[in-house]
Amino acid sequence: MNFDLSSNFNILKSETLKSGQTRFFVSKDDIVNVLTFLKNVPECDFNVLKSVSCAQIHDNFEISYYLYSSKNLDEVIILVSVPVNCPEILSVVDVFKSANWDEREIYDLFGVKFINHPNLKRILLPEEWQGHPLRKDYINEDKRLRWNYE
Amino acid sequence: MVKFFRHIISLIIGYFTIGSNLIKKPVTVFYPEKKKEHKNLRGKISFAEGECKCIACGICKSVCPSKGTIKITTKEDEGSKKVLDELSIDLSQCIQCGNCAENCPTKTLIMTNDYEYSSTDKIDLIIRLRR
Amino acid sequence: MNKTLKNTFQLNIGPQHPSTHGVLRCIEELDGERIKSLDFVVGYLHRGMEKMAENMTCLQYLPVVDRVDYLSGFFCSQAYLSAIETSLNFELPKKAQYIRVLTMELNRISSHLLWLASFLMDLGATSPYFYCFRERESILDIFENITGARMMYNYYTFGGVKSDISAEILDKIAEFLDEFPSHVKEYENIITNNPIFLDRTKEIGVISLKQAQNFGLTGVNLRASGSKADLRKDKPYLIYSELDFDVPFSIYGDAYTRYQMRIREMLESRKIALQCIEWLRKNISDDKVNLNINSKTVKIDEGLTIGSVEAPRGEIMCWLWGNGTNTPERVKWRTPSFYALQVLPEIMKGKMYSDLMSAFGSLDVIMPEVDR
Amino acid sequence: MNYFNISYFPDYVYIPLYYLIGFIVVAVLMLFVVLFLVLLERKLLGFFTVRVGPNRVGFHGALQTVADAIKLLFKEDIIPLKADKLLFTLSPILVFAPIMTVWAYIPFNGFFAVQNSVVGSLIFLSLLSFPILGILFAGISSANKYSLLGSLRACAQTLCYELPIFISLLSVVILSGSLDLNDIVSAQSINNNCFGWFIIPSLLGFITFYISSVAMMNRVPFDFPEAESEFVGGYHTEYSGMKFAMFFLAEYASMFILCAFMATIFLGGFLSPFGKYISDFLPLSDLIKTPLIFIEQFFWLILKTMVLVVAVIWTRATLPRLRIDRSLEFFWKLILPLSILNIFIVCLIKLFMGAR
Repeated sequence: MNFDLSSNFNILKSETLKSGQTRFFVSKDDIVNVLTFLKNVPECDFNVLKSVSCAQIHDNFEISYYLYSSKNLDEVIILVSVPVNCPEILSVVDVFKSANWDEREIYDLFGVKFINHPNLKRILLPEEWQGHPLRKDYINEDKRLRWNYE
Repeated sequence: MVKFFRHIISLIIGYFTIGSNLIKKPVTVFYPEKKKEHKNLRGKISFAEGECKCIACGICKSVCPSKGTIKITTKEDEGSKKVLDELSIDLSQCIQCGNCAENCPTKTLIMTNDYEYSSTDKIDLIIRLRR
Repeated sequence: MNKTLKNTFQLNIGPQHPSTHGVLRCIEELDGERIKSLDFVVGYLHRGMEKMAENMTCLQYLPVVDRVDYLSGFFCSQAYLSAIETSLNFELPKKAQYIRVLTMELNRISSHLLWLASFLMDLGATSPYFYCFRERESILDIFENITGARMMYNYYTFGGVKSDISAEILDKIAEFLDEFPSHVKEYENIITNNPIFLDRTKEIGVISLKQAQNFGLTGVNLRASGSKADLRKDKPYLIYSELDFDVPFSIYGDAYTRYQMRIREMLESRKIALQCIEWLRKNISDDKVNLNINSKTVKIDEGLTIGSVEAPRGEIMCWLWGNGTNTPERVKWRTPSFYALQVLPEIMKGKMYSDLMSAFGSLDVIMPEVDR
Repeated sequence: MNYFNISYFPDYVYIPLYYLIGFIVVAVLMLFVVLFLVLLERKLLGFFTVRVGPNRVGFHGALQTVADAIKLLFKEDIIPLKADKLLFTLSPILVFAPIMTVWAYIPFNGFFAVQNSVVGSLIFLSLLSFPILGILFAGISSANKYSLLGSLRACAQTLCYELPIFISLLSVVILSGSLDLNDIVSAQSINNNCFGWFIIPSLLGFITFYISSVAMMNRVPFDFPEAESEFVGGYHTEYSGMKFAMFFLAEYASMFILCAFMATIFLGGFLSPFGKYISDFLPLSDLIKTPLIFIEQFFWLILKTMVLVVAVIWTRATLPRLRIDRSLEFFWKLILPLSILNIFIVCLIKLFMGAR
């Protein structure tokens, strides 16, 4: 890791995972400048955003961005935590185009709203679906389900 | 022009490789008459022969991915010991993954090689093992 | 008047269409034969893999994992299990690693064969379809002898593999691998420099390197556009560091090079499988194939671990959040076809309508991976 | 007592009756040939791809197409709601009728052809460009975007394969000197063995005629109207039951007739390649010999057509589908100049040979 992220942004926490990637905990509002910084600075040059994933840990959503640099085969994960009651975050589609459908899926399954995303609609579930299934407090009252009418 | 002739030659080679298959023996297996023999297929679940050794431990129920396929009812024996009354497996829900057959301590559940167990009525697909 | 009269023609390649691999709806604005805009509607095959993982124990979830990408079941279970094994830092026995690599490479060949069959059927050549399935049938028979099932294997467990491979199955695999190059030569004769096939696939669906990286493509789609990124070489897992094989790549990035890449990759997998068989034949005696842990009480401790594997379609990544009990807190699947499908509207603007079929076929997208 | 020339009815009854009977005989014969052809194609495609083809119905699948035909007869004939009823029912007739009538013009042997007309080959090819009208009506009237696009593609393709067909026919007419099919066949029997056939002088004409007739039959390298991977069924997506059977039979009938026509004009229709017939050597009286020769001539025509039909099925097994604009380019830029070049070659040959 030949770059120092903490000089430009305040890193709340940084740790390395068992599977070898280092993870930086960054505050919610400067996620876009962190990703542009990592993408454009020549010596770190993370030009591939492999995946955007989200998990609900003790009533806030942890959204992690998995960045990979094809030049020096380096991986880093940027973690952002968003409270459950007001899930708002800036969208990174104009930095990395691959985040487009990822963010739509997170909006669809978790309900996190991404500001200035090109077309924030449900991607996996039908348009008129109520609720966001992957939340811990999600209960499906559909009468046709087996355990609802037993 | 050379590219034109190369295309013609590759077309002719393509024709003759397809034509050469006319001579080869067809590989179709005529299903209902001749069946492929399966030695190690994870097919339909059934119970081991002989006296029922099931101790109603419920491991198979806890290990099965599709919930609600295996139902176990127990009854009181004379020494107020919990004994199996009936073990029923709903074959229409079973995905033949083999988890239960592996983790059964007394090896009562085994996987046979039979894969044609369709039936017109859902009730026939529930197999039962009584004490 | 012409403001209301849209001179484009909205065509709806609906969920039931012969050439969408699985269930995919694509709404197109056609201006004559040219595609003006393309929009995909996905989600018809959404089975809720990630929600299922939250109320199933690790062992219960194992058979479900093969169904994330049902054409390459071994790769998904390897991704899920490498996540668990790194979090509990198990050290797999050598023989289990060799058996895993052997079965994975055979699965890569069978998945590429099915891709070749359906790609050529989209272009209209109907007869190579049956030759590919003849080979794939012999691979599935081998899998049935090893694991007991043709596509839903449930063969890997937490410490290795469930059962050993006997000697005569190794001979059967070796015999299949010996006659495999002659079959590949047969496909090459019919297709590779067939002028009509060249017409349909050269310079069609060109993806530049920058576009591929910007859209997060991985696997053959990325290597055909010029990057050498292969997980088996960059981050060698299992025993790939000990095997020698090379990774085919090229710079043109059109449908034809992707076809060539996959044919060469099949031959590479054959080389890897032969090395594994040779090692397995040497120590056929030692039968320690798994750590025989009591798989019912496998507990994943706190925190996130990521297991990633180089699948035939790209890189499958399994994010695993544990919470100390044996049911994971959250499982997230990163599947390559999800990103390959995003590229299509970008590269197909203004192209012919029948190019969509060959470009879409060459990207090897299948719907269970997109919808999970 | 001339018993025969008492005619019970006036003349205008006998002439149409003569043509009607001839037409009915040929039509029934053609139905059996098409049934056999569909089965031949499915079995051949099966053997090309290392499988067996239909073998359940009848002995080795012999009755498979009969079963299909009966099934299609009893299937419900759905007309889509928004379809234009008149055009929808008219188009299968428009496709099927010309192909049935065209049979009358092929001379089966020295003596019998249902319809001998002086401009036989011209009528043959112009009648065969009628079905395009039916395909266009089918596409427009069945209110379905796929069939509309499919039929538009079919019409675009028509323009490019009609011209080479007529030009290669022109080269044959130059060689034989007349448009009548019987004269063309007799012109090919000059030094009565297979070197007199018109395929030797105008080989290029044979190739262009073969390629454009494959396009006329909508067979694989150019089968845009019903490219199943792009347009689900092309122009006959909305058809079912008897209407679909008509389209289906029309396609196979046009395949057989075009191969028969190619055999007559290029491969010497009913002439035997060795000039002599087996029945010449049999020690029979003259009265029985001529009908035997005619039967053998008929056999030679069928054999040549079968060889060409197998060649067409073989192209279907090997070649993928061309893109529509590449195929138009292919026809305009390659096939048309080749056929015009062929005209020059044929003229030069005619000039130098001059012996005919």
